[in-house]
Amino acid sequence: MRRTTRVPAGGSDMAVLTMARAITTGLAMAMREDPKVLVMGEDVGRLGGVFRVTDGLQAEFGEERVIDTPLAESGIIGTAVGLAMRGYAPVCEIQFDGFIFPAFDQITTQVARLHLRSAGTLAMRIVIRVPNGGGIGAVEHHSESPEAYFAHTPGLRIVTPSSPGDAFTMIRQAIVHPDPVLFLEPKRRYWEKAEVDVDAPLPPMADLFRARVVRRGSDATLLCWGPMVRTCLEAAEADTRDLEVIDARSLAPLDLPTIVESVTRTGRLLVVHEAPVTGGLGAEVAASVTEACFYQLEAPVLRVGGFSVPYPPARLEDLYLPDLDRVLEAVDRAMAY
Amino acid sequence: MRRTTRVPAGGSDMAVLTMARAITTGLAMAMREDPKVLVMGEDVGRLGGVFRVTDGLQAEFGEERVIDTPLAESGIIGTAVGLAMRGYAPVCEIQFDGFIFPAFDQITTQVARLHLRSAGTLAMRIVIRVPNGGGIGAVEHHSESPEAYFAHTPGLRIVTPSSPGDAFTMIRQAIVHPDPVLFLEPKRRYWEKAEVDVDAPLPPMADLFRARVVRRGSDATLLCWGPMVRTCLEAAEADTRDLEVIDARSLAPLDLPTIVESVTRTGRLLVVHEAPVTGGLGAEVAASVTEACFYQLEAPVLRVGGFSVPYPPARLEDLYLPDLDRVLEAVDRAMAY
Amino acid sequence: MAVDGGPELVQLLTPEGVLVEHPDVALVLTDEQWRERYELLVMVRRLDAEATALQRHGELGLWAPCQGQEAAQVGAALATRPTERIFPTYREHGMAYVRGVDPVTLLGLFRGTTLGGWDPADHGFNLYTIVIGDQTLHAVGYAMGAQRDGAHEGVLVCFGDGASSQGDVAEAFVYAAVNDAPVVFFCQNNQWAISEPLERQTRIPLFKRAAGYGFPGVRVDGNDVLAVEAVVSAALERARAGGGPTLVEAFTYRMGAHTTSDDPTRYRTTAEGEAWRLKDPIERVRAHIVRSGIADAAWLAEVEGRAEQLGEHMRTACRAMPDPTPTSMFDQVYAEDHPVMDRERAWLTSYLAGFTDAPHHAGAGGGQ
Amino acid sequence: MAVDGGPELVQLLTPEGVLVEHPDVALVLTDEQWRERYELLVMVRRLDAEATALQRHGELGLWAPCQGQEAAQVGAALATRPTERIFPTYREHGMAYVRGVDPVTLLGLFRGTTLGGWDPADHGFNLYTIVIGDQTLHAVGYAMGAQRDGAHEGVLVCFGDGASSQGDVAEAFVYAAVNDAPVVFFCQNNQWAISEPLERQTRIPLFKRAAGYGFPGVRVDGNDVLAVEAVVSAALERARAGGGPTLVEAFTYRMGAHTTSDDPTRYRTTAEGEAWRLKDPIERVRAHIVRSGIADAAWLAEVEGRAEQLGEHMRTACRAMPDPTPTSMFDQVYAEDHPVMDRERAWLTSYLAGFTDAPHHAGAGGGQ
Ligand SMILES: Cc1ncc(C[n+]2csc(CCOP(=O)(O)OP(=O)(O)O)c2C)c(N)n1
Ligand SMILES: Cc1ncc(C[n+]2csc(CCOP(=O)(O)OP(=O)(O)O)c2C)c(N)n1
Ligand SMILES: [Mg+2]
Ligand SMILES: [Mg+2]
Repeated sequence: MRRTTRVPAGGSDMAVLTMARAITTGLAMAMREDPKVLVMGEDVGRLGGVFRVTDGLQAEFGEERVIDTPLAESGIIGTAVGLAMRGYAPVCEIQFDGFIFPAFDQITTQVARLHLRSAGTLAMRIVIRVPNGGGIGAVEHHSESPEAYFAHTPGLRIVTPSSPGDAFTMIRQAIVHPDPVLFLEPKRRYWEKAEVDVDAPLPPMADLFRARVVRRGSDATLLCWGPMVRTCLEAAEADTRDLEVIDARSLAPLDLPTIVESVTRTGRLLVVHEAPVTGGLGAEVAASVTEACFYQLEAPVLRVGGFSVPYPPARLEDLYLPDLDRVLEAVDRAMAY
Repeated sequence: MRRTTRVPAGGSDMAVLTMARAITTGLAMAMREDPKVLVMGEDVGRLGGVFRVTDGLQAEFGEERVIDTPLAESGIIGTAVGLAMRGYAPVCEIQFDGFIFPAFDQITTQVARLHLRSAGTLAMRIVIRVPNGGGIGAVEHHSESPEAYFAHTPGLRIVTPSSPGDAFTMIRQAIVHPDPVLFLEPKRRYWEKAEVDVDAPLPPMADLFRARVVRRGSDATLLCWGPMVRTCLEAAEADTRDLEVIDARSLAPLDLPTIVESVTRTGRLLVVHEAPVTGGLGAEVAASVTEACFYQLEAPVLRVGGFSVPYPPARLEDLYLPDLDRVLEAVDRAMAY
Repeated sequence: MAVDGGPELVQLLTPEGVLVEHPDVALVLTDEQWRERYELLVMVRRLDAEATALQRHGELGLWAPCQGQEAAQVGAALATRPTERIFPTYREHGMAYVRGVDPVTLLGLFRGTTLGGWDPADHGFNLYTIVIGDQTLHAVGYAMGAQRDGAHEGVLVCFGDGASSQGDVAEAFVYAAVNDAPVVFFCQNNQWAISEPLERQTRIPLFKRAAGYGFPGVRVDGNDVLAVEAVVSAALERARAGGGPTLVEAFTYRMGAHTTSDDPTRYRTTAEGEAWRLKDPIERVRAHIVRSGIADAAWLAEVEGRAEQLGEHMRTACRAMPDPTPTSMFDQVYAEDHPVMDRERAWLTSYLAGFTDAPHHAGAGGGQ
Repeated sequence: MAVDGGPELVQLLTPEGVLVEHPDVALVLTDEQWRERYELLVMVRRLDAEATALQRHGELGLWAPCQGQEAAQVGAALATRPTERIFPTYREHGMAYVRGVDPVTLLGLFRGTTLGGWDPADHGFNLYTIVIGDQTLHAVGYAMGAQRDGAHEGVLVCFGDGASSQGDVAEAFVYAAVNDAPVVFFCQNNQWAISEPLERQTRIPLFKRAAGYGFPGVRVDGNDVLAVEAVVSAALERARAGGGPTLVEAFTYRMGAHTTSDDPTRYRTTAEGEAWRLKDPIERVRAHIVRSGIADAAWLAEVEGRAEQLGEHMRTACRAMPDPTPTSMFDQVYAEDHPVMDRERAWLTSYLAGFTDAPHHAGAGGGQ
């Protein structure tokens, strides 16, 4: 598991990186470019994080910029607020999705609101990185998908990459952005590799909040994000129907125009996510898109997601998580209307 | 503001009670019936709570059963979990909706899950009472409507009364119920009065999770809960169209059959709540009902709610909260399809 | 109910207005400084009374009075340098005043026209924080930032006796301790958290909490402006020099209601209030400066006149405060463009344009 | 990195296996009791090694080893009465064993077949709690219940050095202190919270934390089973008698990795491990009982044999553990009927029935 200490700097055009390493590379680049950028969290320093996403950063940037915090999540976020007030740009790691809840108060009542409360004078330039979702056979609290809680919290932005390339670009954009950004990292995709252009200039900020059509199709649209993008692409490839796949990328705000444009063409929409369906973000998508496309929809927007139960023991997770079969079963139902 | 210390016992059939007093009366009755029932929270004892809902309970039941806790919400819920493990039935008060977030971790990872984690052996017989919603001209954090967060959390039940009569019955049912129940009290309706039959026997538990058609109509259905029930009834009365009004009463689980039956008759549904529309519970209703009534709906389910911003300063709250005009404007839109 | 601060209480000016020596703590003021402190105390009390009256007249939805805590707030604020940041709760009107914040700025929050609305950088005075305890972590983070900047700055953060029970405050102690953060935790123990007496939060004096985290704790007479200034100055000096955090417990009393919505007669005795009235923070300074000839009746009357002007200013300016415009609620939620804000702002604009007369929204009602 | 517990460390049996006197703490064991303790320590180490091996062989997704902490766990558990509730973290395999919990029960959670799955009432042993610190509040609440029942019972709650930073743990201290709750906070300071050394959580010894909350704190040699039992017994006795909470810091060491997913070579030296190996909790007991003739080679071999049987039992039973049935995930989310559970259960049943072969779900993968 040991890797070299120093994070690859720019120089070579293309590098084959895992998603984890792509984020590391983006973080290192952001830290080199802006001395105000800090990394903080549990075990992010010497260990490099339990997923090694911050590996090498403390060696390069020192303990003052890569901070192993006490074991207290509210403290991580609360002190990050203070650092942001002082002009720093902390990138906080919450070790696992299930451990963000002790910080829920600081995130919802402080991080999300201080810009407004200060009449626009305070910038909450904070990124909260969260290894997100299931599929790695972990014990309880290590496989949650809490995005709906935060998407219902005005003042926050939420983005989530599905590929190493996006991960590399999006983490850098999130760090530059003046608003607080929740950055959800699909942990089961950490080890997937792809070519990443580490020299490409940072795209315009608006791109961060744009969904991407990752596969064109005409029979139905699959909207997904993070870990489910690969699942949906595999489902689309395996199926005889011509399925369009959209990677939402930004969950707050949602890029409705891109989704609506697609649904206008396909007439059918399925939203696929890992979180429990009840009250999940799929509901928001369904409600908004149905309002926008009432006469275009040939079937109700169907939601494919986790069941409405706490994330089950690992031996059941492959049944709990939407997979190729579950996605296609829902496509069958949508097509039957 | 002083009231008599002793809470009215049964005896007279009908009493005219405010909603606040109806809850007090229900609490007192539950405490008399079951010595395991405790009341705990900040200022619930000598003061009787900032809304006086627990007024007189400490005088009647003593400090061991009506506990003024330290100022720490995670502590309130966390110790309630332990008390429940020991066979007690704590009724916790969170002083205002905006102060539930420090307890978010204990609620979502412990209260909601311990029954399951213990393979059904532990009963989490906990009621969490929360004065809820806006409309009283309060300062920040005193007017939140956090129901969607909890409705997305498997393992919890959420109910909310809209009248003194329901408040009286539902608090008693919630206390008897073996599952954890979030009991949302529409604070701006605390002072509204109605006759309450304080001698009526407790209805079957299933009733707690049933929606109620509070006004029959044929043109469109307004689904609402808590503080919005009165608003919707007033809108329906003021309008020439024949509007049906349903009080959801239970937010988790939602009583979908009652809603679907109504929509099947009216063909149009509006969901009205105070929380921000984006990611609110209205989205879940819209998604579920659209799936169930795709061919019956003559218009998309429209959501009328708070704007997708933090609850604004009090001088703007009447604009922020759905009112008669906002509800009817949405009915106009629904009828225009 | 505690009235006596016990043997560890640091006091330099007795309730009778007599200067006393303390083995570890000392502060000598010039006559001018004594007058300045007296005037500040009087102005703060007046500010507070005026706001309470404005609430009674329906101009504010709520007010959280600081009566009784003027010395704690004035003394601590004076101990800071103007460049050093203060993190208040919702009751630090006295600190705001010392920092030069126009009291009218504070009123917006209580009138319901803003959620705070000032720029912390303007007077080095952070926004009021209502969720109990949250600001203690912000202050520690800010102090960690000061360390990284190489600034020899201290940070002052306020919280109450009730707040001492919150997990966030404990986490702030941990983060401050392990980072040697230059922060002074200033706890105004006013004996009550709404209706709950100190005994519901702790069994031992609060200043002792610090020892459990490895930094010093001091209990100071919170009604003694001199002692508070001296103790907080020393703590800040230590912080600036890299000595890390200190907890200062200012032993004081909330003379009034928790807020204007509260009715303290339900939970505490008038005898207690009487006992504390004898320790009034202003009376003792007046006694001292009059007795020692630092101030005469004419000057005292001048101060009253200036206090009256402040009240007048607040009344006029409060009544003149405009309601926020409807779409302002969308304007500063995000720092950059946001499609949902655009959509909802546009909707509300056209919705409101559809009314021939004003839509039926009234002003602010009650509140807690 | 701390290896030496300092002057306040309570020790009764040295690493060399020599009994020593302590001015305040004493415990005399019979030969039988010595043998019992030795055997428990050996069994727990074996249990732990076996589970670690099962993880390596792919039978478990994860394991959190307790090697090095056997004396702390066995000693503390023995100090409790069987009717008294223990609230563990996720590493208290030794306490579970003392309480008679079949180790196989624990494996379900790590194998991914359950989320815990046992009844706390069965052995007075609460469920493992993974979210750091949460269980401390549960224990305090439970103890408050015991008070209300008039039961003279103590409660033992475990947490780690890292957990000491969590706000919930501080709140548990507050609630316990103001209620005089009969709870013993048992902190196994194993020097590390994953990769973070104690210095990232506190600047002073952890047992001193208690003083800030007004109750006693003791540091005990966590590798000395006798001292731990003695200290925890005294603390529980105090709790039962109405004396309120105590914090016991067991100064020990996590000999292994944080979990089987962890690689401690990334963050700590082998020298540190070597230093701690000299303080091994089992070796010192063996030295004592052999030297003093309490046990002979034959008996030690018998114990090894029983440990081997335990390993065998775990291997066999673990491999035989069935996967949960698909719809079991809906069965105990609520105690009473729930329409969403019914709907989703029905859907899953019919969905699965639609497959001619088994749906393609594999077993558990990695984990942290
Ligand atoms: C997290 C949270 N819980 C509850 C409240 C409601 N509340 C407002 S002030 C207060 C008491 C605060 O007491 P203390 O900390 O002593 O400060 P004081 O008001 O006495 O200045 C309470 C319970 C709150 N604002 N935040
Ligand atoms: C709230 C929370 N944050 C983070 C984690 C991840 N995590 C699991 S164990 C651990 C370290 C715990 O250290 P300590 O309390 O010393 O106990 P030990 O593991 O050493 O027994 C961390 C950070 C968690 N389980 N819960
Ligand atoms: Mg107070
Ligand atoms: Mg540890």
